[in-house]
Amino acid sequence: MGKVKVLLITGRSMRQGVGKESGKASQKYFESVAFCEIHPKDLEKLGIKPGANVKVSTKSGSIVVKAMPASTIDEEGKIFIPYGPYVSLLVDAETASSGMPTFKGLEAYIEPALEEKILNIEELVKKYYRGK
Amino acid sequence: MELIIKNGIVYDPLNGVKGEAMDIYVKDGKIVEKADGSKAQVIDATNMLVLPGGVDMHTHFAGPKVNLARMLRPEDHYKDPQRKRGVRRCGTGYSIPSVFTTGYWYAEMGFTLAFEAANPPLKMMHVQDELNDTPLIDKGAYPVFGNNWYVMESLSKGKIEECAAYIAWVLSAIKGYAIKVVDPGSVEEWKWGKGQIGDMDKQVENFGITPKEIVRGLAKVAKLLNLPHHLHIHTNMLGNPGNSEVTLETMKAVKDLVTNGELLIHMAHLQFHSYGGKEKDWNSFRSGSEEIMKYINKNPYVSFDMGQIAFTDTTTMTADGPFEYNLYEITKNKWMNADIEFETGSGIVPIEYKRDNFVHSIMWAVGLELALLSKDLWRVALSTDHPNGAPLTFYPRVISWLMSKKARERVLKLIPSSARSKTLLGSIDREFNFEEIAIITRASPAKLLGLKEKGHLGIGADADIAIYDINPKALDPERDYRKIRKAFRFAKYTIKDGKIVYKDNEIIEHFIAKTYWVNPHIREDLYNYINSELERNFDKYYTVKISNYKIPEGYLVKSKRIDIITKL
Amino acid sequence: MREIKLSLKEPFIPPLDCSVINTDNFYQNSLEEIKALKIWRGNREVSLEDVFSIHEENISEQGDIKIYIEGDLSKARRIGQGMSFGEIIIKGNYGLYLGAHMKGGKITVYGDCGSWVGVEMEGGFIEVKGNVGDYLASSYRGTTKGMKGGTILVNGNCGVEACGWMSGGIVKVMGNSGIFPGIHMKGGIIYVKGDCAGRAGANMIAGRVIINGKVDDILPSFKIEEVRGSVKVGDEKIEGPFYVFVGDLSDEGDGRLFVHVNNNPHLKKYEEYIP
Amino acid sequence: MKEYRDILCPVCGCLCDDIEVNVENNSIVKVQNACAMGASKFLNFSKERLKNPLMRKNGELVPCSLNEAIDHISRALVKAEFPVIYGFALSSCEAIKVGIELAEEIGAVIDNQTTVCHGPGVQGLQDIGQVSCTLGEVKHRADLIIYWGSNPQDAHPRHFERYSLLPEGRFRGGKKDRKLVVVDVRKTATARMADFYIRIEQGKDFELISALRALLRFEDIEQEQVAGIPKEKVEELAEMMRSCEYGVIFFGQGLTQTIGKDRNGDNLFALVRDLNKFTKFLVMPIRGHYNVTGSNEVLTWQTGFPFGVDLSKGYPWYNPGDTTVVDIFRRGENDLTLVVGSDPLAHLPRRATMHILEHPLFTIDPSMSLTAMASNVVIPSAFYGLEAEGTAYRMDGVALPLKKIVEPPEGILPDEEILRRILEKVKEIRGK
Repeated sequence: MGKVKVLLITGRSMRQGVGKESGKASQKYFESVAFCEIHPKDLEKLGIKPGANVKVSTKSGSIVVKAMPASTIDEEGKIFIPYGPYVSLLVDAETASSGMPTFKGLEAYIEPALEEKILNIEELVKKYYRGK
Repeated sequence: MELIIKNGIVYDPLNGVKGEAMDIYVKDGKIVEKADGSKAQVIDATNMLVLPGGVDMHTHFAGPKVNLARMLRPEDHYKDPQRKRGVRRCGTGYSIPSVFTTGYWYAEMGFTLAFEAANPPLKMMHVQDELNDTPLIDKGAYPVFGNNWYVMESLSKGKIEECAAYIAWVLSAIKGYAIKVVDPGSVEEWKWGKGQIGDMDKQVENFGITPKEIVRGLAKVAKLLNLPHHLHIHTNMLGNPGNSEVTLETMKAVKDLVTNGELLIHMAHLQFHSYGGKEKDWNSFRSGSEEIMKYINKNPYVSFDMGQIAFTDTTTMTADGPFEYNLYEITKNKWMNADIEFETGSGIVPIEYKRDNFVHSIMWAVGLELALLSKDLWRVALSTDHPNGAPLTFYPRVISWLMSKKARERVLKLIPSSARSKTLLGSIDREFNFEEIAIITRASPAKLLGLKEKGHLGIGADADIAIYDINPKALDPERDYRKIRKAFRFAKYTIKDGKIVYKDNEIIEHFIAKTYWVNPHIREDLYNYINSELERNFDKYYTVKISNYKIPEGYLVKSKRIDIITKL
Repeated sequence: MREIKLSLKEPFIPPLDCSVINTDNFYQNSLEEIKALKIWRGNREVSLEDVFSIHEENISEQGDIKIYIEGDLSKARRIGQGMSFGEIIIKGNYGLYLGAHMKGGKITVYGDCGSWVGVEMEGGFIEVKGNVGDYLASSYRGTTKGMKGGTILVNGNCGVEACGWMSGGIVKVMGNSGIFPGIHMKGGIIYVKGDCAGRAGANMIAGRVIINGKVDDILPSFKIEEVRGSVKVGDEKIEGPFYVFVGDLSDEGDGRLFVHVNNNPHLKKYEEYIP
Repeated sequence: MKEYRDILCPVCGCLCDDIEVNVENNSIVKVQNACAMGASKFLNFSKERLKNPLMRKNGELVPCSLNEAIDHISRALVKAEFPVIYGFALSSCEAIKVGIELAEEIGAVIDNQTTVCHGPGVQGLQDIGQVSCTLGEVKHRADLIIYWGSNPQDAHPRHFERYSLLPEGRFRGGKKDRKLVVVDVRKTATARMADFYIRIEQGKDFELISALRALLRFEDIEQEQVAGIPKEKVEELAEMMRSCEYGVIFFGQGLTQTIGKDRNGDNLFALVRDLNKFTKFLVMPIRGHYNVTGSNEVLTWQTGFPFGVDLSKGYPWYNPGDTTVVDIFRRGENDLTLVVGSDPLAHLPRRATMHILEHPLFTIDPSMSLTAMASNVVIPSAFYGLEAEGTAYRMDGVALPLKKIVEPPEGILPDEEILRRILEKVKEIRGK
């Protein structure tokens, strides 16, 4: 148990692509972006099972998402979260004057967050963007 | 709306007017015999030069490769920002101006018609998009066919009619104006990484046809289709030492097809094809203009545009993919390539023509020599092959070089003496007068394009008129070449479709003028045959559907369709 | 000597294009004319006076011109653009394009600067007491002409792509450098006293990139040439020893990359390749 | 029931134009030929959508009239000193033109999604150039296909089938005649199909490209490993590239969003350029949204620059890092944001976008997005390619016609018309 240091990769996935076409407020979209692919060995290190909630943190922020078994991550020490509002909380806004933030290869930490809830999209907007 | 241009000094070569002070009447966008003086707007053009609107028959200003060049070169734009002012939209130059700026620059120079010279049919919707956005000039586009699979296959089987029907189908489907050929055969081979074909009798790999056969076949097709403009060709070996032989061979290849003294072949940007010397030996590079012009002067079936260069930083762009690769190898500048499935290719390389460069300075002389050695200016058009030889804003400079030996000598003095000795220019005394300038910038290109309402100021012509603030009677172009330059760069008035669009350094109207295209009518059985062949095979050839390849006439903001009765 | 002092009246939201603030321009104008100079605040043209309070002091016959500017200038751009003489002193953090196309004179910033310091600079001297952003002494997009001449001294760190397309002049960074110092370099020298994040000298054709601190790795397109005792940066001699690499071979380059031996024991593996 | 053929799919940059759609009672009941993403859009687009303009009053978004919304936005635009207009990758070229005119009129920065997808590739192109082609060329000729940091099986599901690996071309008979190489940090669905999968160390693309380029110049590599790959394998890849007849690299955001960014594209284009000494080799970015290419094209032909264009001073200026949205947002320089068919709150770093909430934020979008949820005014728009026609550009620059196959809900206009009304209103206000 404890934190594991990883490289965070973000990108497209078919589910996210299908999910976004169903509408950003849809459950399908939520399910397609609020998760994190983790290598089985890293799950083991964290002492958690697939489906558990994990907290992912970078120097820019942290967010709780669902841990999923890896389908594309083929080595430990790497995690994948699809493009979307969850990973956007973790991405650095610096672009090295290129206009492009670094979406791939962010230094991140994962830790179990079994007690914490995953925000839905509306809650996320309220908490981070347009809180009343 | 009516307009009277009073007392200008008019040159209208097509109607034999040579510097007479006269009035011109305009009504509803046309030139008329008389207008109602009480209602008309009057421009006092006393002591001013009045010409028909300028016609640019070979320029690259819109479409996929032009836009790729724009994208490639932010540095070209940084140095030439164009501010928004009144109706004038903002934009950028310098050698690849944005669309609004292109239209304004033509208008500033008194040009009212320009033909985009090389376009892949598959990307013609992009071309039409940009033409739809280019203000104040009439325009049209030449799709390229010289490396098209259907063309090569039908011609290799000797099926001229089928090839003609196919081209008629394409021109009509995508709204093109003429048949353009670029480096026949070579571009297909370039798609396998091979270089330009210099042997006109060599078979193109996989297609069993030679470049010469492609040229001959397409010249026949243009005749069969009765197209208003004859075959427009950028022949093989562009830019290479000793290429004048290939150029002569290309012209000779179609000579026997002349039946009635007609024009048969237009040699595009001839400067780039008129070099002496030995292939690949740049030290042997010399002007080949004399032999080229000897042939053209004797053979009235050939016309050409100059492809003049000027010493500046500009951008080369052509469907001639293998040539651009060569140019990259020579300059090591940045290089774009864009091959187009089934049809053609293209490449882009920026270049700076330098006065102290042996090759560049000879190229500069060659372009001027071609025009100055011509005995029939009705087969010559001024061009810089914008922006290949120089940006279009250099036309006034080219005019001044043609009109003033002194202006030429100033440059000749500055080029390397080793280069000077490889040219004829120093020995040519000819200086064009205003009538001759009016021919090569207006009357001749309009005639070569087969546009009867363009390039002149006779009754019924389109009211496209340029008024320049110089008095041809009081000016000595030899001495005052700088005034010539200035006057032709910024007209006093430019009138398009009877409206004053530019006056005293201000763009005062922004509208989209006509887009010309041809609609050749062919026999129904032939049309049906081609249509079903294409429908059957389109998915094999292309990655788009045939219905999405066609462009409806309504897509053009202002369509000018020319229906043609063909020989098919 | 004219001394003109500008202090920022209040913070602002949009970027401020200050290209008129340069010594050549001020020198030709009276104080009243200077106050009336137009600058761009976002999409509005306002007078210099609207944004800065402006004073002129200490006029003597000798010397030329000094401009003092103070305030939070982190959204200001293009101060000292194209200047050819005199001096500008900025107290506070500063934004983008400091001394762009500068030809001569001196600019000193007591604070941090953003990106494109000395972009396409031709001559003169820039000193930044704090850190600078990316593209130090570099070029604009698509332009293959970076800094041509002059000297830049950065007391702090620099960001990525310092000295891109540089062809002449000297740049010294006393702190650390981001990735790609000397990218596409064609001449000139960059000296980084601290560490470099990597990819030093990428695509360089000629010139020198000198890293005194630690470098994680050398690009595979460089090959080692020798170990040298010291290297010169202008008239300053930097003591080594240095590994000297030649590159970038992927561009048939003949640039030199100097990396300090003592601070990079992990590069010892290269010694076996020394010809 | 109406049956439509040759319909364009308005989802990804593949812009497949062979979709068949059945429409009954103004509703799509059947879709053929589309991938899962496309089918999802055709069948679901009308479900979660906005039907009314919304305006924030007392902290809540409440319905308002279209005129009220346009009036509010226009007044704010006129007042703004540094507005940003962002989006357009899911719009038509005709709408983009109006967007540019509006930006010019009010002195705004106009940027599109290129900035966070293939912007770095464009910057690389501006240094080196790019050897490229249309997709049909690949279909007819390619015998070596490399996907580098791109995963079409997930993001462009029909890319293999229509354009690269599988189609039968004139000179190649499909998969049997082609070799597939995938360079990625993850074993993606695409990588699983590869004949040669190269798992590259995250963030080391530049090193691998440099090594390949040096090998092409017959230099030796003085390292045992490059980018986590044994030297022998790198040499094998170089040889494969050099000896193919016709190679093509499709690169994706694995390259553009990784450390090195524009220089990764720069070096990759140089690699492909160099390969043309030996054989024919080309490179093409795999573009994401269906008309992100079109938004580059239109912006380029009207202003000279493809994205991140600052028109605040009355002429176009471009410099990514200065004039791009993430940087402007992060520095907190803009005092108004107008979003057209994009969702920056969902996809841009929060550390940048949090600043735009301090100022007016307006969204034009067919459906509810995160950005719309947080906006001051939201105007619903019609879906291009479904409810409105227009032009879009495929990833290789082929322009194609988006078609209208169903009627939009009552009162819902396409972006082009909404923007035109805003432009007219802005002109009217300024005229006074």
